[in-house]
Amino acid sequence: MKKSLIGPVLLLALMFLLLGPGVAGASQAAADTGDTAFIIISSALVLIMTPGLALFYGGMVRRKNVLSILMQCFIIMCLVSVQWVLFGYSLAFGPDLGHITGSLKWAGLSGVGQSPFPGYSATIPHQVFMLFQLMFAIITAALITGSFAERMRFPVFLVFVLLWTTFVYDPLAHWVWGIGGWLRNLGALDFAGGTVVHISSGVSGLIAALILGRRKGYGSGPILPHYLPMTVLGAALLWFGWFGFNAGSALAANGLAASAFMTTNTAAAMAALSWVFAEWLHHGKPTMLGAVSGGVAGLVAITPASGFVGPVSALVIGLVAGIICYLAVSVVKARFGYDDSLDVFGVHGVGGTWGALATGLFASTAVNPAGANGLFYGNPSQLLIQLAGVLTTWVFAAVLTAVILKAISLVTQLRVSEEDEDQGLDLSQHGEDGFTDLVVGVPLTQSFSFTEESAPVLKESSAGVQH
Amino acid sequence: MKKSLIGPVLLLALMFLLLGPGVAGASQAAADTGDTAFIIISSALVLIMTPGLALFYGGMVRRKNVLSILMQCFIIMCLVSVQWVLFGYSLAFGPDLGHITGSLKWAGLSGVGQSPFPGYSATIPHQVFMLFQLMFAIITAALITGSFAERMRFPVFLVFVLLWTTFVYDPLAHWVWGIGGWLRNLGALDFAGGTVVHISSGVSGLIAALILGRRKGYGSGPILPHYLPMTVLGAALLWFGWFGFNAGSALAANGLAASAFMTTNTAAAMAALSWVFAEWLHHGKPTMLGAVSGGVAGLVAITPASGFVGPVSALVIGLVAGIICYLAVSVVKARFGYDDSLDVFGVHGVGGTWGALATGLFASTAVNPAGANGLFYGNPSQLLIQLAGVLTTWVFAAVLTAVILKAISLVTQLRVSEEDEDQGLDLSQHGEDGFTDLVVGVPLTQSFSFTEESAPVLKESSAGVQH
Amino acid sequence: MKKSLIGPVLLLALMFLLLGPGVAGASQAAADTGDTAFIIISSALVLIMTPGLALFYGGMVRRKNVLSILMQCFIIMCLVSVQWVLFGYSLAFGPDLGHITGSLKWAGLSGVGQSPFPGYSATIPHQVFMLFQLMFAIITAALITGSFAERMRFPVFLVFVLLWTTFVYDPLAHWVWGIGGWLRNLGALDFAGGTVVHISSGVSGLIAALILGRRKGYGSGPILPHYLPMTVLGAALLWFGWFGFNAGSALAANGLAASAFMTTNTAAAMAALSWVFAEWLHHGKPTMLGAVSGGVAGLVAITPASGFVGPVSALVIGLVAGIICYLAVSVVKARFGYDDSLDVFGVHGVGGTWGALATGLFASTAVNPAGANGLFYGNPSQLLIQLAGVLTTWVFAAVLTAVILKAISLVTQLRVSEEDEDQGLDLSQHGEDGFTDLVVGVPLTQSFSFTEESAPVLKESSAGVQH
Amino acid sequence: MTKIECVLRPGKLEDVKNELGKFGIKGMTVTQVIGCGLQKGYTEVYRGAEYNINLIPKIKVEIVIRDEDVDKVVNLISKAARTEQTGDGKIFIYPVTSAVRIRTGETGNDAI
Amino acid sequence: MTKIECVLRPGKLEDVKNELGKFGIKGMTVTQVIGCGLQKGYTEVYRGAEYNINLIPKIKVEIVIRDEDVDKVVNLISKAARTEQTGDGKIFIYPVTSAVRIRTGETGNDAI
Amino acid sequence: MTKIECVLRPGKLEDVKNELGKFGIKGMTVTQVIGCGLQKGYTEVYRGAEYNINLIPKIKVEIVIRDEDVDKVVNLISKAARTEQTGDGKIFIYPVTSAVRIRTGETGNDAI
Ligand SMILES: Nc1ncnc2c1ncn2[C@@H]1O[C@H](COP(=O)(O)OP(=O)(O)O)[C@@H](O)[C@H]1O
Ligand SMILES: Nc1ncnc2c1ncn2[C@@H]1O[C@H](COP(=O)(O)OP(=O)(O)O)[C@@H](O)[C@H]1O
Ligand SMILES: Nc1ncnc2c1ncn2[C@@H]1O[C@H](COP(=O)(O)OP(=O)(O)O)[C@@H](O)[C@H]1O
Repeated sequence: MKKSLIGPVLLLALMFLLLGPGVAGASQAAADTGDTAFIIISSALVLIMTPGLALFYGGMVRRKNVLSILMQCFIIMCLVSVQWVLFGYSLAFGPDLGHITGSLKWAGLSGVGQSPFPGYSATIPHQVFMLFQLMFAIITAALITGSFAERMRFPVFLVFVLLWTTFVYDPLAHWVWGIGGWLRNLGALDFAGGTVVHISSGVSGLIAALILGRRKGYGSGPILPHYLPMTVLGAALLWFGWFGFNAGSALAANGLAASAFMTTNTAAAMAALSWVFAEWLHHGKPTMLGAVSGGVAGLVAITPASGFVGPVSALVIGLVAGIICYLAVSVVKARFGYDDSLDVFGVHGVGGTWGALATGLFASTAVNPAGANGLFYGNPSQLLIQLAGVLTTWVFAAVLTAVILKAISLVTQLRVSEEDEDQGLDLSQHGEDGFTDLVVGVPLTQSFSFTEESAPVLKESSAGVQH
Repeated sequence: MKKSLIGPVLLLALMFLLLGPGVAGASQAAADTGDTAFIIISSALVLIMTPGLALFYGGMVRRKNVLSILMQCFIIMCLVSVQWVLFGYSLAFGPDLGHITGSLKWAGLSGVGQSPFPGYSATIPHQVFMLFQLMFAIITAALITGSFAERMRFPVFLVFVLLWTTFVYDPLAHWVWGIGGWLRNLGALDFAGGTVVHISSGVSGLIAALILGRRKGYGSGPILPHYLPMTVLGAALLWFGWFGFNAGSALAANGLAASAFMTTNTAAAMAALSWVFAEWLHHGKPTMLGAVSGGVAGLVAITPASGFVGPVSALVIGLVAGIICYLAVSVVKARFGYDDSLDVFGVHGVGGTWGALATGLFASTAVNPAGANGLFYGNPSQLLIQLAGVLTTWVFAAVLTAVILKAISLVTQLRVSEEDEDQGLDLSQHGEDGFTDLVVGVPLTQSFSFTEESAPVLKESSAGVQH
Repeated sequence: MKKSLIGPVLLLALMFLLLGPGVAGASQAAADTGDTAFIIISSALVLIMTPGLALFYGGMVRRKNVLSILMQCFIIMCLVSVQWVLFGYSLAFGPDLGHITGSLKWAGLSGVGQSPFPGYSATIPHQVFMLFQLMFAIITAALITGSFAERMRFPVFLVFVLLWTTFVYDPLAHWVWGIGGWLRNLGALDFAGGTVVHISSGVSGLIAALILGRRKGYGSGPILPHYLPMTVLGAALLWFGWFGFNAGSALAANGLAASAFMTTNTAAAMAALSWVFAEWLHHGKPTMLGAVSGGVAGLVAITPASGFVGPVSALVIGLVAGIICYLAVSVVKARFGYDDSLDVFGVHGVGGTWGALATGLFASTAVNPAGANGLFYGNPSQLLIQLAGVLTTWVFAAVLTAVILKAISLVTQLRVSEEDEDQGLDLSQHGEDGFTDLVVGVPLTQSFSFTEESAPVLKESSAGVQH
Repeated sequence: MTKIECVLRPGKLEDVKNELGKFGIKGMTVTQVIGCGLQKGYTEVYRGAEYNINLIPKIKVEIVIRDEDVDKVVNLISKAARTEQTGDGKIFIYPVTSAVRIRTGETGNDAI
Repeated sequence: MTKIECVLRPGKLEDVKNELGKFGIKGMTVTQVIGCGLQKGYTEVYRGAEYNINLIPKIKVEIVIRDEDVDKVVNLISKAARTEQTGDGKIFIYPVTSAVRIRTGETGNDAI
Repeated sequence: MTKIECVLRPGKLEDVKNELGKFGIKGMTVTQVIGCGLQKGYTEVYRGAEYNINLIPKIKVEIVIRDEDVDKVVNLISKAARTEQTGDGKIFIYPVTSAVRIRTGETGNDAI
């Protein structure tokens, strides 16, 4: 295990070499306090989505793996935060190099100061824009973890995330949102990240699931969620945070933000209902997991469209999202037999693709004059542009993910050993048990013994017990 | 079970018939960014109250019913969101018809755009006002679920919620807050929904509990909360979200919002203390459930008064709320023997009534010049107006709820069968178990088998397991 | 038990004697809506930190004590809220008396109105400033509970908290942040509470742990967390709320708030990574508890520095915080043998001290012109000032905490009895079980019986069960 | 001495306990178990797939009693636990060699 | 009648259950237990201290069967549960005095 | 062979386990149970109503040992588990027909 540390430590060291002075200049041009307040808080809302996702996923894995999935999401929060400050933001949003990537000019946040950078947002401090975007980078990487849940080695996971976020997310964000990015220049509409966030994570998840292979026992018997109330709590935090995600993408506290909030809520609600009814008709019961999965599917699908469509379009987008994502996870997955553990592809890949295309159908300049009209508003070419964006993202994410994982697999094994998988990743990877003293029921703490040297010194004098 | 789908599906279809084009016009008149930011975020805060309530309730039911109550709250979020966009908002806040209801002119949000509608709020986009109000409609319906927890059939629940929100909540909201509403014209003060939200849900809950009858086993032995930490988490989210509820009701980020925030926090804190001390004196122990129940009782009681009273009045309102709600749930409920499962009436009905009347006692124009003085500030007539509002709401909510439930009971059975109640609603209504693999302790997943056709195809070629 | 009520009740009564009329005047001078929105929401974010902390702690104690720690944190929310409105805010921020404390002029919030008080914040209502500060007072007291978890009697706890917050927190806040406070006059930098919040609670916790003595069984066997996912959820809420804590301390939605948000997130992320890697190298496993503990350590350390340093400094502060706090809880604590149950001292005492000193190293007027330069920016004297602040806080908090606890111990016993400790504080102090029907597994509710007189009356007529 | 071990429906524990109490038996030990037999399991749904679950929650009650009480106790439990639906459970009867009350060291019939 | 009580690795429950089913045995009662023996425990880490845990999760299966089936059933369980690593578990065999099916009142071999 | 089944206070498990270990007994199986007897239950409060709970958490330890060790082991457990307060628990002793170690197929005294 200790050997496996060398990789991550070297990477960390490398990251530090890039450290510039990075003191950001004090405020010169004034930002709008309302917009600033809104985007700061929106950033916090998007941040809470990642723990929300961790819980959403955590409830769905087996008891013995709950900490491993929480840990992966939590560590992504940390790893991507550091990467972003060091060089990630610069790669994604820094001065353009050939329409493909940002340069390293803004590494260590040098030049990313307290005053607005009008190219991205004239009314909020540049650092606020940077932070808001950071939260997107975090959640995107975290989404993928659901696909290879319950079987990836933790050191491999660390390396994978660092490479993926650097070589997949950062360029993709640049293409779609960075000044000079080629998809942005093409006119592709992606209000809050249908391609960048959801398609990229969904497709990468599918590839990762295929490369890692199925969990032991998958197919011979169901692998059921260990604690659904945790999943519901996670879904609630996701829904809550998604308002920051979508409405915040207006980058101002204005009517457009309101409209994005409204379409987000509407599509999520409609998709939850349509998933539940689809399942009810198909299998005889309306399930809680169906309701929250549908809600997430709707949130995914509306993401790229949220700032371009009206309420009725949002209803239709949600309605369709709930149904097709349900079919993707229930019928398609069973048909093909891949083990995308927590349905990252079925929900984010499929939902994100539908949302990106739906933007090309339902977008209307009556909602957002800065956008474009879609097919149903007389502009069929927008659908083609959207399709281009979708296909590019599919191919790019799939190929790069495969390359990264195959590269890592040349150096070390991707999966935990069979015994470790049996024992669970919590104990085997992290030396912890999520439920000590809770489930096994016996006060197990009474049955442990300290390993030498880690027992506390007990001098009655210094800390005398009263009785 | 499949037959029972016909009702909901028809209703859904009906809802879609009302679909107008609904594209909202782009921003014309500018809103204030600070106020807009505040109310957008407040809306998100109020939204999170409903999952908070779900957890608050979820911890209090028995293990076998935890998903059913989470599901009910979650589905209400979805159902009411869709209803509101389609016609609910229009009924409640649309152009007045005879002081009794809004018209359907704003159905599908037509005309509800990105610019402010000064009649309700001059400084925020109309859609933000609409969204903020939506969250109130959601939480109100969700509150009722606590009263009939652990025994209502899910299809019946769906129909009940849709009818209740349409025929009870929407008109009531119109009366009190809608332009032209008769209680508003009368001068009734209800800052954030004491009557509309809490009395209406509390009284309706009592009626529903009476009509449905007691849970099996109620009275012969206690029915205890299965997991109080979940209830505490829920209460925390409620308290957190309530700041959006009450402070946000100022509809601007100003001194009045600050004052409402302060009274909200103060009354909640005081009520939690007074409930705990009342219980301590009465039964010998200060309980966690008492503390959170008291906190909620205080939040309920201050709701109508929050924007009209000062800190000392808030303390008194909270102090009294904690004591009388404690007595309502411990003494009164036992005396009368109704089974209001999670004390919706005892907390929201009683607390809301006290709050609405207390507004008539403690309101002061020194706090809010747009309000009125109460009895203690020399204006006894305000108390009478408040009383009128309270009585009307009691009668209206009680009668309509009874009518709706009796009507449904003509078509189908309201309660689950006795066996289903024994087995628990999670399995019987939703085919799910909240705690698979957690509580029964054995990795039960090993003891399942797929029903035909739902087993995944396992072609080693397409998704080869590595070992 | 009933006898033990007399103390708290008398104190409560005393508090009410101080009640003034306390109606705050309506808005005169206009505040900035953006700043107001930001600080109102930030206050809500800081409030949610206390339940977050409750869960963070709650997951770490044994099953039988989970409610007791949740209860302590929740009751602190209530008790301090009431104390603050009655006289706490006045003591801390009211008109200065001899640079040592505020006067009682603002007791009952008299004079604390809806318009700004420019001495503290020119652009937000005075009440918003008061509320924001209240949340700090709450969380500080709550932090201490981790040190004496699982063994303090509840009535003693109530008295301790009231005295501690009045005689330790309020003066300390006055010294550092109050107009006229002597540490503020000295030029000590503490952006968001490194000394006032973290050192004070950490050191007080250490003293309390020493005075109360070790938990039964401590040292003879490990006392393990009962449910780590709860701890992770708590950590997530802490991180989320900390944005309000640190960024909100700019008291405006501006570039400085953005900068503080950025340093907060960066330091937390870096510290989580450094703790995990330190543990990994030291003990062979990267743990979930290590990751969240490191995150909190980073948040603690950056708190005083957050508004004065740039991103690279934040990385270094976090990096060091993760390592030294890890060593404090794993090596130092074992060496000395004190039982600081949940490592309040190791994380908040040590992390806070490092943060306060680091502010003297890394502060830069390029980030915040209203601050000062630190040692690395050519101003060594700032480090000395910081050291003065740190030492004062250590001594003051330690001495006062010892005095308060010793004083209480003259009147009554601090600890629960040995049997009560065995049974768990949930049952012995609060008469409740966190997991009825969840863990013991049997539907225990079937095996209870009502004590006389608390059974509900069951008249079939009034609430007829349908079947 | 004899051990009576019965596997019951969870909802019947209270009834059985009450009947035993009336008979004068206070001591018993209860375990949560799952079991299968003739009783049909139930169906769960997970993301569009259905599963049959055939291990059903039950309660196991163990009481050690004097040999002379066996018939009466078995009878009494049978009656209290019966619903006449499959899944009512079983009573198994085992020989016990000896018993000790830890607190006092008493053995045999005095211990139970 | 005889009671077969076996302590198994949790992952082996399904295999054992299937084998018993094939043999015609449907009734069984399952309990979650923890146990120790020759099998090594595992290590947990808590804030920089390591702990050895030696009570390991196991599954206990109890089946009451006719005396004539005992050998076959023991054999069958042994085979199904064996991995040849320490920790495979034990089978214990006890005499049963009698059995009652609560639903019908049947006793003896008819009851199981 | 003989089975010793003891119902203990949860806090005594470690002491008993240690004593057994010293005596040379490593193998045991532990179950979480609830029980009632002479020990008084406790009171819970729920929204202003009080409830007596009389099923109290206990730990059941099962060890199968050679017949010759029975007396010593019973003695040893008694001592280790005793607090002299009601609720200390019971030790029950049962005959065992046979035992099998699944891993190796060994039977009888070799298996335990
Ligand atoms: N042969 C057996 N050995 C052990 N336990 C059994 C046996 N047969 C049944 N049981 C237990 O009794 C319970 C009820 O048995 P079942 O056959 O479902 O209903 P019934 O007793 O009405 O025929 C089962 O769930 C199982 O726990
Ligand atoms: N003497 C015994 N009495 C009761 N249970 C035992 C005994 N010996 C072993 N067990 C149970 O069998 C399980 C497996 O035993 P162990 O010695 O670890 O492996 P193996 O059976 O392969 O030698 C233990 O965890 C314990 O639950
Ligand atoms: N006759 C019995 N059969 C089975 N278990 C028993 C019996 N009597 C007592 N027990 C178990 O022993 C535990 C302790 O017994 P109790 O009578 O409370 O205390 P003591 O053993 O000190 O007299 C009970 O909780 C129960 O689990």
